[in-house]
Amino acid sequence: MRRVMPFTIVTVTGLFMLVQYFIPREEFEWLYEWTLDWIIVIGCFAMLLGLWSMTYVSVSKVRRKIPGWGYNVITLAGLFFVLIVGFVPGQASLVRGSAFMHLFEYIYIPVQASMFSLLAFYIASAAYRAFRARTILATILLVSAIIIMLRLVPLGPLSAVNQWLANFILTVPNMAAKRAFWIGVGLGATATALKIMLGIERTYMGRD
Amino acid sequence: MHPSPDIGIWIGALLTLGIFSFLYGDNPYYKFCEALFVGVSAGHWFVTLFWTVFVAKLIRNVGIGLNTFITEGFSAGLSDYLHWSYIFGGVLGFLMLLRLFPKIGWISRWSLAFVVGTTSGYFFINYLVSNGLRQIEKSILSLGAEFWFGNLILVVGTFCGLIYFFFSKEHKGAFGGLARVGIWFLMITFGASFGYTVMSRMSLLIGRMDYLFGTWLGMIG
Amino acid sequence: MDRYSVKMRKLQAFVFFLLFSSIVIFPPDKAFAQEEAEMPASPTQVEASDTPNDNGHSITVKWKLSADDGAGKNNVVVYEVLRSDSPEGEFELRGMVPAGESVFEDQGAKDKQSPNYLPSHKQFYYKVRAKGDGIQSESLVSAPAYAYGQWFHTGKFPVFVAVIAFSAFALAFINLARKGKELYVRPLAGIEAVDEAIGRATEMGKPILYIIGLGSADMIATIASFTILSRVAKKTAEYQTPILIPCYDAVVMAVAQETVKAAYMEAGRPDIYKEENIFFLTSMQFAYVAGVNGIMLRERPATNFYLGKFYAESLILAETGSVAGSIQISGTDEIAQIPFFVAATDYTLIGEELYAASAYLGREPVLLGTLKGQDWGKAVVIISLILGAIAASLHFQFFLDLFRVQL
Amino acid sequence: MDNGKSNLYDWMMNLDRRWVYLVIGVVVTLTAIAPFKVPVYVTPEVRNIYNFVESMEPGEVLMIGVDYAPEAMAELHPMNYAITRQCFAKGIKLLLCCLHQNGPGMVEQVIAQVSKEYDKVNGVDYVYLGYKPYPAITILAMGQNFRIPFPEDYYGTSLDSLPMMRNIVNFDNVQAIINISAGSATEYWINYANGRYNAKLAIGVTGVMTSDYYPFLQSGQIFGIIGGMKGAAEYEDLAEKGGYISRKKDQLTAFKSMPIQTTTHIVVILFIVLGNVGYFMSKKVK
Repeated sequence: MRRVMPFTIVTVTGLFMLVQYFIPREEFEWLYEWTLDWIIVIGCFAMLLGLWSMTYVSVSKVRRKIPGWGYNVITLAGLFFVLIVGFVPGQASLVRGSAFMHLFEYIYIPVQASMFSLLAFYIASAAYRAFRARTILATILLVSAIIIMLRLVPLGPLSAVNQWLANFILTVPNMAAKRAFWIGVGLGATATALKIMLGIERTYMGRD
Repeated sequence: MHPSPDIGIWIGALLTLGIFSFLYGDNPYYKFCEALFVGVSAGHWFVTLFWTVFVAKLIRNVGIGLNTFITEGFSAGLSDYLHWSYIFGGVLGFLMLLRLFPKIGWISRWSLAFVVGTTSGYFFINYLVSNGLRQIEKSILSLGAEFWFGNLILVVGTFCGLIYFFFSKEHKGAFGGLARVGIWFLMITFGASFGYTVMSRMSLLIGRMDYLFGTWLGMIG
Repeated sequence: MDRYSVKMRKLQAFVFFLLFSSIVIFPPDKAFAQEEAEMPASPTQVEASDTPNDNGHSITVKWKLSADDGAGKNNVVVYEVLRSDSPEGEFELRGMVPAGESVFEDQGAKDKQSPNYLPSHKQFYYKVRAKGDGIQSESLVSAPAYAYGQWFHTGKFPVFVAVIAFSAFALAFINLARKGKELYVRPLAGIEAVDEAIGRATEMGKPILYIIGLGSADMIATIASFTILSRVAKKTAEYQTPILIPCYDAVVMAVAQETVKAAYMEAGRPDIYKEENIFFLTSMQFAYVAGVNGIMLRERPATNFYLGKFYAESLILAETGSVAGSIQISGTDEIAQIPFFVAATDYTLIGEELYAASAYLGREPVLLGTLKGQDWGKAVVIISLILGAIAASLHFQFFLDLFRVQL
Repeated sequence: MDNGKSNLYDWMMNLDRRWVYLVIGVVVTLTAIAPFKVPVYVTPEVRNIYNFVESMEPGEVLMIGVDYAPEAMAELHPMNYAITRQCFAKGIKLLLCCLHQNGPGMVEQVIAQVSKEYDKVNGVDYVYLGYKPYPAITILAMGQNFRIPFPEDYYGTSLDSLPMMRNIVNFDNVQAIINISAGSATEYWINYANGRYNAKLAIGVTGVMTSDYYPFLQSGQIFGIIGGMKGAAEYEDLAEKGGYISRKKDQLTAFKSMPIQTTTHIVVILFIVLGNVGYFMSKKVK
């Protein structure tokens, strides 16, 4: 019961999703939308699970006074402050201008944007430290990157040549490589999906 | 230089500087911003999911289903399966929560099985059609058309790329040569996308600079 | 509808327009203008049938063009299609089609409340009206027809063939592998380094950091990562090196815990399995990266694995990892992140190589079998690519249509 | 071996990352505060679009399909403003539609501001059709007749009562379509608007998407691409030379941020070259 049932569910739901693609009848269309909605609902519960695990870890760190527990207090404070501001006003909290949305605008967005802009610094340091022309392949990657980047640098007469080269790279080899990559990934992913559906691939379920 | 009066902008700017301080090194100012962000983001994510999914989909649908049962009697209620059927989604979701109790934790595997089964069926078709068939359809190019040179390289490039991703044969001799050309094409493409990403990351930094020097301190613009 | 027939239709419309305007601008003789406009001949053979390949709620109406459309008096401007519940009943206008066209799809809605609701399995009668300027003539009423959903979408036949062929290849090779046939898989640079990397961690007495990426448990890249994690965990059990797995997704965390526990049991060391080393950090992209950075700088792991679905944060992980001086093995099927992994980590599994790595590492017959199935699939693609190029340059339309999929 | 040489490269190689960050930080701040005018090399794919709009007669209609949300505003608003100002200055009529669910606000923002600048009248000089979900179906329907998916415009007035829409039925009555997008709708514009109805189509997309659409330029399905911030800056440069937008009124937003892109790119390229020179030299010394 504990071992067999999950894998029968996987095979049944997998084959159903496969078969319904070919059957345009209305009932199957409705079943398709209905199952996808279920998965979103289950995802919501999984989120609750994750939140519980995070709170449990933070609280245990604070109770045992592990060095740096002060930051866990701040995380818990931030978490519960948002939960209170998010739940008390009910659904209205999602409306623009509510306290919950202000928190989102003045804490979440600036930090997220700053994190992303860190990438500009990291790309510069990767360019200097990690970006070595060790092998022929790395050299090709290097030269191609520089040609594309030179489009932004005014080179006077040279710009036209560089522009033509960049245009050629973007039009022809670029598309060919992406197609080969997509076909490869496509077949690989299809094979893995088949293994899961037929219960051959079981690691994601773990064994005990 | 006229800094903005809005307290929210000040909080955002101070947090931005906190995150940038990580560039210098892991410091308490950064750790504070990180911890606050971790808490706020997890809370935000859960509240949004709670209202938009848990309430909007589960509670609302089950509510409609129930009152059709109450108002229009049992048979009409049954036919309105569109709504009350969401209860199964709720039940499976609840089973997921049982993971917390080791004794009956195994039951949560059923909902996990439902999620993984459905998405694997969806992925099987999706990847086969959009990555497989559609890409093949687009890669078949005529070599007689006016832009035949470009097409020739496109076909050769895709062909060699596929050879590189071939796992049943050692990359040696002529076969190895073709695979080498394939990885060359891949490396040119990766170089091009690296070049592009530098531009988009720099524009993100420019956006932050506008926020700090413009919106916050009002020095430029 | 590919470009070829679109050009034909444009040609027809243009020729017709030319013909029509030439009559209006230079009338053959004065007499024609005074004569009262005559009624165009009515369209004939009106047939209605269910629109194929759909979920019902739509009926296609076909008819033979009116004799005065494009010839004869040539004064048909538009055709109006009318529908009613019974032959004598009151007909309502369903749509208009310009002259020269003889097909109309009466598309209804499937939602009962919508005004345009067209129930399946309900008899409908159609007639077509050829309209000149003001004067019109109607066809006879068509035989009844009703809309219904088909059981098989003929437009998706190429996909059906592909599904059957692909599954057959994979299952055939799995059976071969199960019967013990030796299946060759070429070595993958990234994966060969796994043993050496774990050995290094053990010598230095430092933990191993395994990042499963931001994907959810059902994503193909994450599942491939689970398979590799299960073998890496078996090695860390044997070498008794701690393995740290900060997780981004609650379900992934649950599965990772079970995978590692099972691997430790298989290696006969359930006692040193520590569940708290596999924990949920946060489900926000950059909070997660910030947290992982902190771990890297504090724990200084000897080896970092980045295998799974990665997005913009991949460069931060790889860069911080190189600062902490660890060996880094990366692999993802997100094409936009591969350049950073190639630039900043020691070994990178590119796209499909990530999927192949699990087969290569475990050498399990089943995984090798499906990998062979994939390779054969690729062989078919390569052959059809070459044949396609030849067919396209010699304009064999038939071959190209084989791959056309109507959704 | 000369000891001085080898430790110079070792020092270069193990330079602390924070110097690299400092250099980028200083370069960006300096260019932000004292921006200098950097000439932008205008690519043919942007010039084609500008020249086409330039060749249109007053009274002719240009359609702009806007499919982006606030996140892509930084890259796509500049090109949207530049094209709209050029059209209104030349008396070209605009037909606008939106296929992204949180995009309607973007269109309204641009058209409200620019129509005030050139005092253009809604319904006479421009029509905004509004938003409909399912881009593929909407474009297919618009190819038959705009009135099928959009019986009324964004503000609720029926299309037939708008003077400008009198002789406009479908894509054949529009000189060209420019699709300014950050997402998936571009694919439908190409496959359906151009593929099925042969409408003359050009696109303006975010930087990251640009490389994926060059093959469509080569195959002739689209006649131009405005790629990201750089493309927008090129278009603004042309529009400024044409006298449609002016630096004084701060109407060159993309162009204004170009100097920072240029300086940071020069720095990144120098880092790559320096890093590799250091690497090869130190290898040769060992």
